[in-house]
Amino acid sequence: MKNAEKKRVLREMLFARRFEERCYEAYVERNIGGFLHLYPGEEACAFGVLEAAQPGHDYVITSYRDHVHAIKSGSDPRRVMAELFAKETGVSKGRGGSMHIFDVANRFMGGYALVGGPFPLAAGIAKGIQMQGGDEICICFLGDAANNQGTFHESLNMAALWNLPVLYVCENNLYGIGTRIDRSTAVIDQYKRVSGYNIPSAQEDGQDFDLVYKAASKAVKHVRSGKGPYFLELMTYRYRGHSMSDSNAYRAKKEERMWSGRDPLIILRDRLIEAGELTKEEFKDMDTEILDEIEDEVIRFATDSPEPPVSEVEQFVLAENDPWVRGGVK
Amino acid sequence: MKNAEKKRVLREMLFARRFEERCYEAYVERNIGGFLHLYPGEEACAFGVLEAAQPGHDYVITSYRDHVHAIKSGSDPRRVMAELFAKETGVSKGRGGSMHIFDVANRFMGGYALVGGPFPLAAGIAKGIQMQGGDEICICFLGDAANNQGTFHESLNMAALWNLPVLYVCENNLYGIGTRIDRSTAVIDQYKRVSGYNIPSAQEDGQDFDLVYKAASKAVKHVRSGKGPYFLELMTYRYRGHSMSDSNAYRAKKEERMWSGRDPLIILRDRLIEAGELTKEEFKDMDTEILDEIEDEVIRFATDSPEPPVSEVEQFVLAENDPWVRGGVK
Amino acid sequence: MAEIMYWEAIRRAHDEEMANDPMVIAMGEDIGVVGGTYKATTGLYDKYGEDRVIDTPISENGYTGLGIGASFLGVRPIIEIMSVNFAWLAMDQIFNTAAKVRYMSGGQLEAPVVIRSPGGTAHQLGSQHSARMEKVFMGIAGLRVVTPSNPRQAYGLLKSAVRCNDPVFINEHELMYNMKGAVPDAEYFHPLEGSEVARQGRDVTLFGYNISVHWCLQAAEQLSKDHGIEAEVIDLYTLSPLDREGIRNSVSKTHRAVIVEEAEPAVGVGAEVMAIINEECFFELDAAPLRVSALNIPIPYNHALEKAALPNAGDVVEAVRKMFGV
Amino acid sequence: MAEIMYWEAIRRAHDEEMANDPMVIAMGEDIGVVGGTYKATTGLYDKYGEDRVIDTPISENGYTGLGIGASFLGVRPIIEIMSVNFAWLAMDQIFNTAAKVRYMSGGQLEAPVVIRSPGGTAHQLGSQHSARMEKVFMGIAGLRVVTPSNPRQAYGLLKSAVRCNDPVFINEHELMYNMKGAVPDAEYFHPLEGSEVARQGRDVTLFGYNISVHWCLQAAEQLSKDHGIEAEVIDLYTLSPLDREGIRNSVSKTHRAVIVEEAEPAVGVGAEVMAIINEECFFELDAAPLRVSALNIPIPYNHALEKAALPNAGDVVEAVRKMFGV
Ligand SMILES: Cc1ncc(C[n+]2csc(CCOP(=O)(O)OP(=O)(O)O)c2C)c(N)n1
Ligand SMILES: Cc1ncc(C[n+]2csc(CCOP(=O)(O)OP(=O)(O)O)c2C)c(N)n1
Ligand SMILES: [Mg+2]
Ligand SMILES: [Mg+2]
Repeated sequence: MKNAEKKRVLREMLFARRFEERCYEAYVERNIGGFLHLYPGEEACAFGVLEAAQPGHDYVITSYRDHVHAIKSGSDPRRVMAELFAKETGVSKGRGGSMHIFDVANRFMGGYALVGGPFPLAAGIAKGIQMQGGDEICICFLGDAANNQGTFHESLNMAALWNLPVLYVCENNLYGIGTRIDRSTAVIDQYKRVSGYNIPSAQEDGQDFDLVYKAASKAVKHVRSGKGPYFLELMTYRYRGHSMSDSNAYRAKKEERMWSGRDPLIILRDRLIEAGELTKEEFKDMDTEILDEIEDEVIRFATDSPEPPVSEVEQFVLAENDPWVRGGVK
Repeated sequence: MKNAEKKRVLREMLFARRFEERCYEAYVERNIGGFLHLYPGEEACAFGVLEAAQPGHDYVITSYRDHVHAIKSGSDPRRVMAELFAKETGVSKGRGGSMHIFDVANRFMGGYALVGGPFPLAAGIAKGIQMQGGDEICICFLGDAANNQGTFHESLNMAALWNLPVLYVCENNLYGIGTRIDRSTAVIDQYKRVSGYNIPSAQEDGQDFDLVYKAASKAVKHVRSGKGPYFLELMTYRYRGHSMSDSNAYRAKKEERMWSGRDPLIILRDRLIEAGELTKEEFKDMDTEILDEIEDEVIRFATDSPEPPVSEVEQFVLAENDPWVRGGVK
Repeated sequence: MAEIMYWEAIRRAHDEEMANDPMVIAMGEDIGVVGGTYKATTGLYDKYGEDRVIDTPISENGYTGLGIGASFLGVRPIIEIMSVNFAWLAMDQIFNTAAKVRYMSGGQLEAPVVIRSPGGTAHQLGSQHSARMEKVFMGIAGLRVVTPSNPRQAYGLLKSAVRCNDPVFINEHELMYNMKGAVPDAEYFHPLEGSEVARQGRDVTLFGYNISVHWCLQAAEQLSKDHGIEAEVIDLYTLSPLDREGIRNSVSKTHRAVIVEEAEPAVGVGAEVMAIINEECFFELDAAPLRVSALNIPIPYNHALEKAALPNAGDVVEAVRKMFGV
Repeated sequence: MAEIMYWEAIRRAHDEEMANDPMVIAMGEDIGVVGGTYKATTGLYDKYGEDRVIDTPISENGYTGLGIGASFLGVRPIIEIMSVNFAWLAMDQIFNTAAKVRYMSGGQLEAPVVIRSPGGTAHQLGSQHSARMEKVFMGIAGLRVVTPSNPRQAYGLLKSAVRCNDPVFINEHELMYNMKGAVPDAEYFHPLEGSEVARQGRDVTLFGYNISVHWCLQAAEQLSKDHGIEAEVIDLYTLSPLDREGIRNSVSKTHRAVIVEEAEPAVGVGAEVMAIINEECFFELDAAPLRVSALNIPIPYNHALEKAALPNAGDVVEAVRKMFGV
């Protein structure tokens, strides 16, 4: 990837960071409700992988920590924020909320709140791709702790068995809420756990965009070429609590400091500065621009948008006027 | 193990074989109902493992294919047959049936009909042992196809994590009902699949009692010494259909012939004959004796026993007169 | 109109729908090479190949979720869960995903999966293979539930379920796969909502579904013969949403209702039909509605105990006699 | 009699029972080091150690099954399922094992596990975190189901559940963990069966459970003030088995009944209480019983829509006014 391209990515990553931080504020301001899980610290994972893939063409599915994956898949950040603000203009029409960002036009197949739920769904999407005969792949991003769910085992076995075009990306941030990985998981290296399914896998530093991009390129190529599933583990860290209600008290300050020193934005920024592609000034300007854009475009849009009409509360439960309910068109 | 001991085991194995064959007849005679899953062909597994353990002291749990495991754990064969005959004298008082043999006095903790159900139960029993501080272990026998259930993954992870004294024995008979293992399972060697949990494991020929005994002795020792779980895969074959309604049409005749040639009874018998511990005559007499015993003792007992009174149909749903239902003893 | 068996009717529906639309697939344990425990997919593996008639590993939540995910892309999976007892393992994907995805995506996604499973008590299969779980499927928004009482419905309901864009659970019955009945020779789609009058009557309405329709019909004959009581029998082939209008119409005519369910009584079909009657036509009632249910116990293996645990036509007759004081 | 919070009451019950019996353990996701999402186990990890206060992997069916297996050997696990929505994953072990093992073993084994979970809709948690599943737990034989409406019950029910030899599901509520209420200073065991009169009245009975008891109480006050209607409020803290006698007694007195449930109506508490009323005291009724339920939809994220989906005290008042035509 050219440095100019990386500069674009850096800007997108910075946007994602600021977007998430603004969500935090909006939550405190009570414009966002429910559970809110933020992504700061992990940006190089989504960006590295999706830069290596074809968002909008490839299908993406993930958990509740989903805003950034949706945006990188092509969702309008304004509509993602509007969703968080529970507005009719939100990607999920205000029905879903933070944990349920859906943007099917961009093939972002959703954020799901049940840990482990997307494993089989991703394999199913891959089955759909296989039946349609396209060259798309399905990319499933999930956390480390999700791998202890039975669906992990069941899905990876089926994906391997049926040679499905699915890339499983494990964002290993070392914790499932407040439980450190070694307290929940017998084998800590997640990429080793898929040997039970004969799926090729790799582990990579999830803080360094370049490394993620490289590892993901290999993974995507594998899957797209019809060789079946792949499992990519990215070692990363979330800078905030698990969700808004989480104090993070269970993490050692030293550990947090160590990972702050490995901020994916700073790593990429410094590399570009070093390469002469970027100056500190430029970066600052970029940031200001982004902050303004988020305020003037994103937040304004979300704020100004209408809520869904209460009269439509019973919509979207079942298909409307499905003829087969009456036994077909007579 | 001394040859004289092995002769005893051979007799027990032959008894188990004849017991199962008699069940088949009893089913055809309509004295047994429901689903009936028989064990012929796999005897060296249960016998090899349980000879290496301490049945009656160690806890045993398994699936619906459970008669022989119960008998080897110490259950009175008459009461097992009575259970199949749905009699009050049955081990489970005629309430359980073939798939639900329970004999808690002998620490046979049950046969369960949900594939994969016993995995976590076994880990739980091991947790109980750990809390009580005894030197028992829990032995969980399950089939190969059961390993694709999510509970396999979840339970093995927890067993490893908490260092539980549980021995998982996989009776790999190459089929889950009519589906050959390579059509359901991405990694065919089951003992390799536990590397994802950091559990030591081994694979052994399940038709040869001596080999099973040796492998199981090592496994039992490991678990009993407090080193945590162990996984033992035994390669075996069932000579009959999955259950009574199964025609076995999905298996190649050649494959069946190959495995018939590896009958665990014949292997052990011939070895004892070779060693001069047994003659063909003796073996035949043994067989006649067993057939008589089954007819005169086992079948007679089951036949003569009374059925449970219909008036007691609502017993055993909840605890009787549990004081806490009323808020304790006042 | 040929007489065919319930399993043949299901097989025919599979075959026609798979021929009609290459995106229709069948999935489940032993449905391919073996052709299904109850033969509902016999021959389809050879006809449509292993990519469309899929023998799954024993991973109920996994393959159900896989089918749901595939349905997001236009695949129409017909998922067989070999016994409804195993469906407990798949409830997460059925209810957390299939039943909710349309709503939580604001209408962007839908999960047009069909999940079929035998959901009644057969003979001596014991506690873990004898659950009746229709009530569990009926109570949560976002899922359609139907339950065929004969081959015609089994055929026509599956056909409509495959085409419908909602997730549909089809509650079959192990004891009915070999039941014979007339099925139209021409293609036929049974409505997914409604109920049928299985027998006209004027004195009392017997509500049944699936196998209990047959108990009701038997009871009705006996009541007519022995007591001159003419019972109307309503076949509730749709359990969700229940046919409020059909229930009201019949009770408004007969003024008496007995609901016959195969499950233990708590929060079941009986309770729900009673609630609907209370809401729709309470003042039309000439007697307190009754339900005839199973005992509130896990199902025993012993045959006599098992029989005692389940309701039958005689119990229905008893209930009506009690109601009429005859 | 100190006023403590619902979560503190649950914590106290844990603490006392763990102190009383070394075989009592607590298990669940983040219940140890973190002390529980709703603080119900705070401090117990430090006090009793990691072997008795166990942070589990995210493996709901696995750890529930593990707890059940341990209970076969006399361990008394208190299993927290962080949200009832996740319980779908554990239903296999709850119903296929815990609820049936006593029966199918002919009384040899029992599964004295307690499973606690918040089972109501909180604020804007979206479709996959807002299910109300009490009806699912109530319908299958072999499981006890209780649901505390206040700290006293939360404390006393958990204490009795730990000691009881049956599996008990305790349906808590996310919106109630911070509710304050008086709890006896002395040790107290609440009965696992029965109901309580939360307010005496003569004109109509409002049946509630868990949070809906509070809606009923609010409605009763308003009905008294605005219309002089004195409603009796019955707190159905036991959902399985429901207190038939308590239900009958109150309806026989008031002759009118409204059941208030947080869930969508089909096959729920409302239907079952109606069925019991129909069976126990149909001819005592002066009006058709009514149920006040949630809409039949997955729960939306938007707050106004969410509010519209759920019943409240105002809806109860409306229902009663309609019943009385005032
Ligand atoms: C089935 C299920 N169980 C439990 C939870 C509660 N929960 C939400 S997130 C989470 C931790 C998941 O950790 P991980 O998979 O590592 O993802 P991360 O949040 O670290 O990105 C838990 C336990 C849930 N949402 N679903
Ligand atoms: C949860 C569940 N799914 C499916 C079944 C149906 N079933 C019973 S036995 C069986 C095959 C199991 O094969 P395996 O584990 O290899 O054991 P084996 O019968 O070969 O000893 C299946 C699919 C079941 N009983 N439980
Ligand atoms: Mg994590
Ligand atoms: Mg097998």
